[in-house]
Amino acid sequence: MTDLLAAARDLDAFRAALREWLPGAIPADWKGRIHREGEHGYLAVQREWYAAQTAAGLATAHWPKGWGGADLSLAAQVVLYEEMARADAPNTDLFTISLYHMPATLFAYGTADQRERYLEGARSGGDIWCQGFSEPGAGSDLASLRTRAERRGDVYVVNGQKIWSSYGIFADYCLLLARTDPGAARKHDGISYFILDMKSPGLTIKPIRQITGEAEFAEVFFDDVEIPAANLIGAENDGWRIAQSTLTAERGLLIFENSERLVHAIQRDAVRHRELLRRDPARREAFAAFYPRVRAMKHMVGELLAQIDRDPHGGGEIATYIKLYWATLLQDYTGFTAQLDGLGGQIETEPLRCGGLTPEDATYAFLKSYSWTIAGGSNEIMRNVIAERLLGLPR
Amino acid sequence: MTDLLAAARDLDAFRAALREWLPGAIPADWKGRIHREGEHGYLAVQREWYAAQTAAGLATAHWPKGWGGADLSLAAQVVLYEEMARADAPNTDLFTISLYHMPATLFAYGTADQRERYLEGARSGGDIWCQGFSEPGAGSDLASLRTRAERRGDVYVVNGQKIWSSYGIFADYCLLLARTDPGAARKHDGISYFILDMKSPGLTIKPIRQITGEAEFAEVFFDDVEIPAANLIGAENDGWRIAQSTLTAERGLLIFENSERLVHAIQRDAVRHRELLRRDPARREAFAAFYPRVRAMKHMVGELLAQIDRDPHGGGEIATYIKLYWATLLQDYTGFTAQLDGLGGQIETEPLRCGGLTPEDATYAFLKSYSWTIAGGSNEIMRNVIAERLLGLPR
Amino acid sequence: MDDFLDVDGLKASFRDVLSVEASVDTVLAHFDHARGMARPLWDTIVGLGWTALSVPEAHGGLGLGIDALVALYEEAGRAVAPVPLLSTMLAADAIARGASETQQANWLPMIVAGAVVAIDPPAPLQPPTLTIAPTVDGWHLSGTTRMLDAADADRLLHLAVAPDGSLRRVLLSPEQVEGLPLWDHGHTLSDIVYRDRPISAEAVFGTNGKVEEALAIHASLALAAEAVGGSQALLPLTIDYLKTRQQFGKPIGSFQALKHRVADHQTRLEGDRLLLASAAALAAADDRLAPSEASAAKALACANYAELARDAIQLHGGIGFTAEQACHLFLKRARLIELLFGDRSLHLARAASALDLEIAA
Amino acid sequence: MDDFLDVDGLKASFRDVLSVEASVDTVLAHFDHARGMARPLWDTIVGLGWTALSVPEAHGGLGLGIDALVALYEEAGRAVAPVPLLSTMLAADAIARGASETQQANWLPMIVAGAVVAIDPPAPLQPPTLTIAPTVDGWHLSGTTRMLDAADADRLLHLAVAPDGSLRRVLLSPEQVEGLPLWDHGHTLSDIVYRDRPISAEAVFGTNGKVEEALAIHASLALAAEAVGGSQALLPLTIDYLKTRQQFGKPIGSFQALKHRVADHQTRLEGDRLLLASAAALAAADDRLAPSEASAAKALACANYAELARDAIQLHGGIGFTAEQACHLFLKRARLIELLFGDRSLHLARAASALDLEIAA
Repeated sequence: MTDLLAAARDLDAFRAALREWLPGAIPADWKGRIHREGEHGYLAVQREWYAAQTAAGLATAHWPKGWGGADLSLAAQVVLYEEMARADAPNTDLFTISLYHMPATLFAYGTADQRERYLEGARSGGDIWCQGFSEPGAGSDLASLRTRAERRGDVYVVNGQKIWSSYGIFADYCLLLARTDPGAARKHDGISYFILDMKSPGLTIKPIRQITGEAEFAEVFFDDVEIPAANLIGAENDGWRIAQSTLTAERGLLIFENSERLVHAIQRDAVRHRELLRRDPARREAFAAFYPRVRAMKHMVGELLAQIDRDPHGGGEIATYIKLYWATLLQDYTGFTAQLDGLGGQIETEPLRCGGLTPEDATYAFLKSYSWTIAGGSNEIMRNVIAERLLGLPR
Repeated sequence: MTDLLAAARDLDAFRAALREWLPGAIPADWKGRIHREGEHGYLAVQREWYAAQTAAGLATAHWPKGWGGADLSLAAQVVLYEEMARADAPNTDLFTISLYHMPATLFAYGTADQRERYLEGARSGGDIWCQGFSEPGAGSDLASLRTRAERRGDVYVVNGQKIWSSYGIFADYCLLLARTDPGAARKHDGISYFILDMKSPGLTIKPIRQITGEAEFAEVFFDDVEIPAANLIGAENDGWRIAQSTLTAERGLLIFENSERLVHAIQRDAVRHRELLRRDPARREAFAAFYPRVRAMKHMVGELLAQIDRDPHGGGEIATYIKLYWATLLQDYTGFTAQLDGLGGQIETEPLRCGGLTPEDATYAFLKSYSWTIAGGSNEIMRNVIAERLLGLPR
Repeated sequence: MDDFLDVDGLKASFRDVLSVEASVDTVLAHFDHARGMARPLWDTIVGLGWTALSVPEAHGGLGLGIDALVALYEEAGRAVAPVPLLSTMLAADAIARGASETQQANWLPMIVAGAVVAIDPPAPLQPPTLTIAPTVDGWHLSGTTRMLDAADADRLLHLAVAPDGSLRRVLLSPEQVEGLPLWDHGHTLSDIVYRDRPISAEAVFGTNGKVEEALAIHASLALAAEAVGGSQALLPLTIDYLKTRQQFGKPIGSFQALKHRVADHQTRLEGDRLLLASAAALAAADDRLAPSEASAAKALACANYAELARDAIQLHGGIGFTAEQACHLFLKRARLIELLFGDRSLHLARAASALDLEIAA
Repeated sequence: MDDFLDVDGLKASFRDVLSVEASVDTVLAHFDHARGMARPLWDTIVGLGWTALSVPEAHGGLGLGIDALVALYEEAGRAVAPVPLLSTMLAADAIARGASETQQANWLPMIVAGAVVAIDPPAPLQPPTLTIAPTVDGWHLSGTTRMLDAADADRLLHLAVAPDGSLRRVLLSPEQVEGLPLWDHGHTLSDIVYRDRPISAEAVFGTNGKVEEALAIHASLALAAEAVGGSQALLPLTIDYLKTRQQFGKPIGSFQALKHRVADHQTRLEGDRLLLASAAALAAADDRLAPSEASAAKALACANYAELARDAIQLHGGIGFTAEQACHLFLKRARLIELLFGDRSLHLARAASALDLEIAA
């Protein structure tokens, strides 16, 4: 454990240490387990892998030293994610909010009590966090959310409905956006940010089954759910700003991880389909045409990380382009490779998850790609943002 | 002459007669002449070919019998255009308005005097007509035109500017839309339709050079140009309706002719590039992918003609789809084939015109394809029309 | 009889039935739990006599032509019907074209009565992977074949190459056939292995290039029709959603970027539809351009369907990504039939072969 | 010297000069009447020492590296400059890499001083079409070659195969060379034929796979840079037009369908730009991935440029179709460089060769 982090000051040494550590630490046959055991296998792999990383100090290594972290530099995190992708390790997407958005929010806006309680719960207790942002009537137009939180004495009483909460059915806690002042002049105002215990009475959580067969997302229904006032994050009605400011808490690393996985995936696909591509020049050229796009994607993310490294609040512009570039590239690429196996590529596979991009799961990956083209700002919203905010075209 | 038209009642006989007649009647080496002599050659070919068709009674065969026509059926006209395309004959685009829009307008809305004078001028005098519709500030938004025609006694005095008049620099007459009532409530009202003599004093005609090197289009400037009141077509302020109602005067035949030319062009291109396509499977497949689209286009136009044959005012919906389908297909196809010759395809050729689509002129045809994607309702306007008028999506 | 057939009326009746028996909710429910065919729907279809449609009258069928079948395939495509229609009707066609009178008399009434038959693809669309060798009193069948719908089938109609290079079709009762699930839950895929499996002479009939080409045309038209039908259902469904769903205070269908995409889909669909009609007419007339036109229709309609289906989910946003909404049915069917009975590449090559024909003419 | 070079500053100075000397109006005027290079612009460029940029200091040059050249190509691309920069600088590179000291001393100062040189493509991008055979006191050159800019050139730098299969570069003074006009009026194309043309030994030097590969990287980067530069000029020009042009009572840039297309172009351009930067850095570092990355950048940036330029005219509507507006300059340049020094197909194959390298690693 200390070995790995001790090495992290020298990136080459860190990389070498990781290469030594990873093969033994990655949950063995994790893809096979998920393919065979489905969601159960997925959860087991996530928890085992999170525990292994926690034991090695890696999971929260980017947290500050006083809080169970090691102040790991962005450069070292990049090495870590590079090596994870290279080793074809599962990601720990179940813990993304726990590891990035929750701590970033609490460090910046939380109370001492909140930090004390929830950071340690995530680090050593494996608490799973989700977000409660979108609503059925507020998707692309998120700020029009209507879930209501009314202050009554020491509690806020919440009524309404959330949707698209990733891992909502597994989560222990939720970062919740709810409207506390329906009379606010601008719809972005009058929204507050809460810590919600997912075991609260009055809460109903329903999985949303996706076209991939997974139920990664959940609907959450609020029927007079009480949230202690102590669970308010920051000031009342300041929630929109706080939530926005911590959206980029993962500092580009998640998209970096995905991009790296694609870099490795195109190599594995080239091997898997070598015979076909040799025989079929039209397919070979179409396949080759993805390679420059994969490289460009890699360099765009590299530029994002460089900008964030210079300025933690930087990179907003290139991040916007990257979101659209990545979503389009991933859908195009998986859509194409899924057809390379002929009818065999149509055989249903148990959803792999964990960020895996393997040739056998190409149709799954293709179907899953919509979570990039639709969620977190659909392609259409990104194009609006680029055209209007970045290029100055009139609304 | 009488032979050809006499045969027209039996379509097979008509086709046979045309196949016999065409080889000797088409201006010899017309492509070579235009390539060598440019615009001069183009005009000569157009006039010779128009004269030859007139001599055979073909040019105005679709006109009513009393007016120098032969009441040629749509089916026979289809055969005529099929054989023209098959023989790779030039079209007579210089005379399109003279042969279709002008007569259709005058038969429906013209005075006896107007008919008497202008129909015969076009038929035996070879008068060239153009349209004066678009203005610099009124392109896609045509109804917002501002060229002003003020009634002063027996004349209308016209001031303003027109643009994109096809063959405007060669034209003898113009079908002009101008605003006679600037106070009308709806911008579509208050517009009148005139016959303009292109030799009128106060008129300045400037060619617009295109990206192909041609000057097919013209700008027309009006400085107190006087038009006799007798040249008003229909009622004052009724011009928009009249012009709209004769837009389809050519009954789908022009798009049919173009579509037929593409059917033959893809065959000629397959021959010309046979060696390359054999060697290069990726290119071969990309080329082959155009073939279903060309066939679909052919059948869409067939459907349009069938609908028009059943109802002269029908076919509006399919015609809208066809415009967009054709413009896109033509630009894609020529854009692709123009690159098949490698750098050789970049060698500048004298604009061929006359509807010709030959492999040697692929880059010219590609550049020229914008006249389909932009003029006569741009692709964007067509998509709006389809979405809003045909599919009922909200404005 | 064909000349007097009211295909539009027939089509309307298919649609009426399927809009109830294979309603969106029914098919969604099927996709939710099942893998392979929907037996109740199949029973309904058989009960209505649709499996008799193209079977010769002499064998209990209606003897209708390809236009009636195309109408049926189109409506089945509209419903994303989870039934082995194409497999079975194509097998019936193969039998009617190649089998002996006795074989036809034995087999075709069985199909009319509802037997499900899986079939190896027509030879022009996929070279046979099975071989057949004569024995004293019959044949031995060997090799591996990958079949659609075999796990649901009462009979398998194979294609095998004899030692002299000639082609044979073989009708078998399947033994235990495992069905691999597909993303399209209306079908399954099976790998079937034979090693010197004895086959009686009665189960075998000769086929040839001409027959197999007719089957290839049949299959191509069927999939083009399925694509056109699916597109004709999915696009209005998407347009309706765009008219209803509100964001930023207005229906999202008022956003021009979405409008333009929908307009492009509809425009391409018009082309697909008319190309299919031409291909069906050429096939009915046994025109020499029929193989090319059928493949052109298959390649174009399936590619456009797949792209429409891909975009339809995007146009629906989050709800389109859920299993409870119908978009994914179309996407999964579209992705399957794009590859089924010859992929785009193969059909484009077949389509373009007409260029050589026309040039030679 | 390279390490201390302020490439951004250099680039800004290129842009400042070209925005005046190769302004849109100037280039439009050139396209209006000329075919081939703009001599006054070339003279300016030579006068400013830009042709000395990458020539070794020993021969009167500045000895700057590929990053400085890439900056120059990008700015020349931005202006759609009608000058034979790539031909000449690539020839200088070939000479500096392969020619003898004497030859370099004879030829490189000539290039610095403004000689225009046309060049046969680097061997990896196009197999040589000329052959060269030794004679008693020199060589005989034979064959046909198609060259860009040869009609404007003071010298031609050929590539020929010797009888033993080895490669030679040959520098000649051209005789009467006819230039075929191109749609891109800044260049011409020439077909040059030799039949046992005697060549003195002093005009010939050996080249090899390594040198030619370096030239292939140079050419690929140059065209990628030209594409990125052109896109970076054309896209803002188009956006400005969309902000200004009014139809239906508002700027057409407020129409969402147009916005989305522009957003896509800009997004792709961001990728092109960063891929080019990486390719240039790998080339400067002589990395083994440099050939692949340079070809990847060429293939991607040129394809995106051509598509942007195609759409830019459409976004401009009628005015974009006129010769007086600048769009067509970019379209014609984009269509030319998409094919120049290896088409997309060739560069994609070269790009993807890295997949094998990486897999092996």
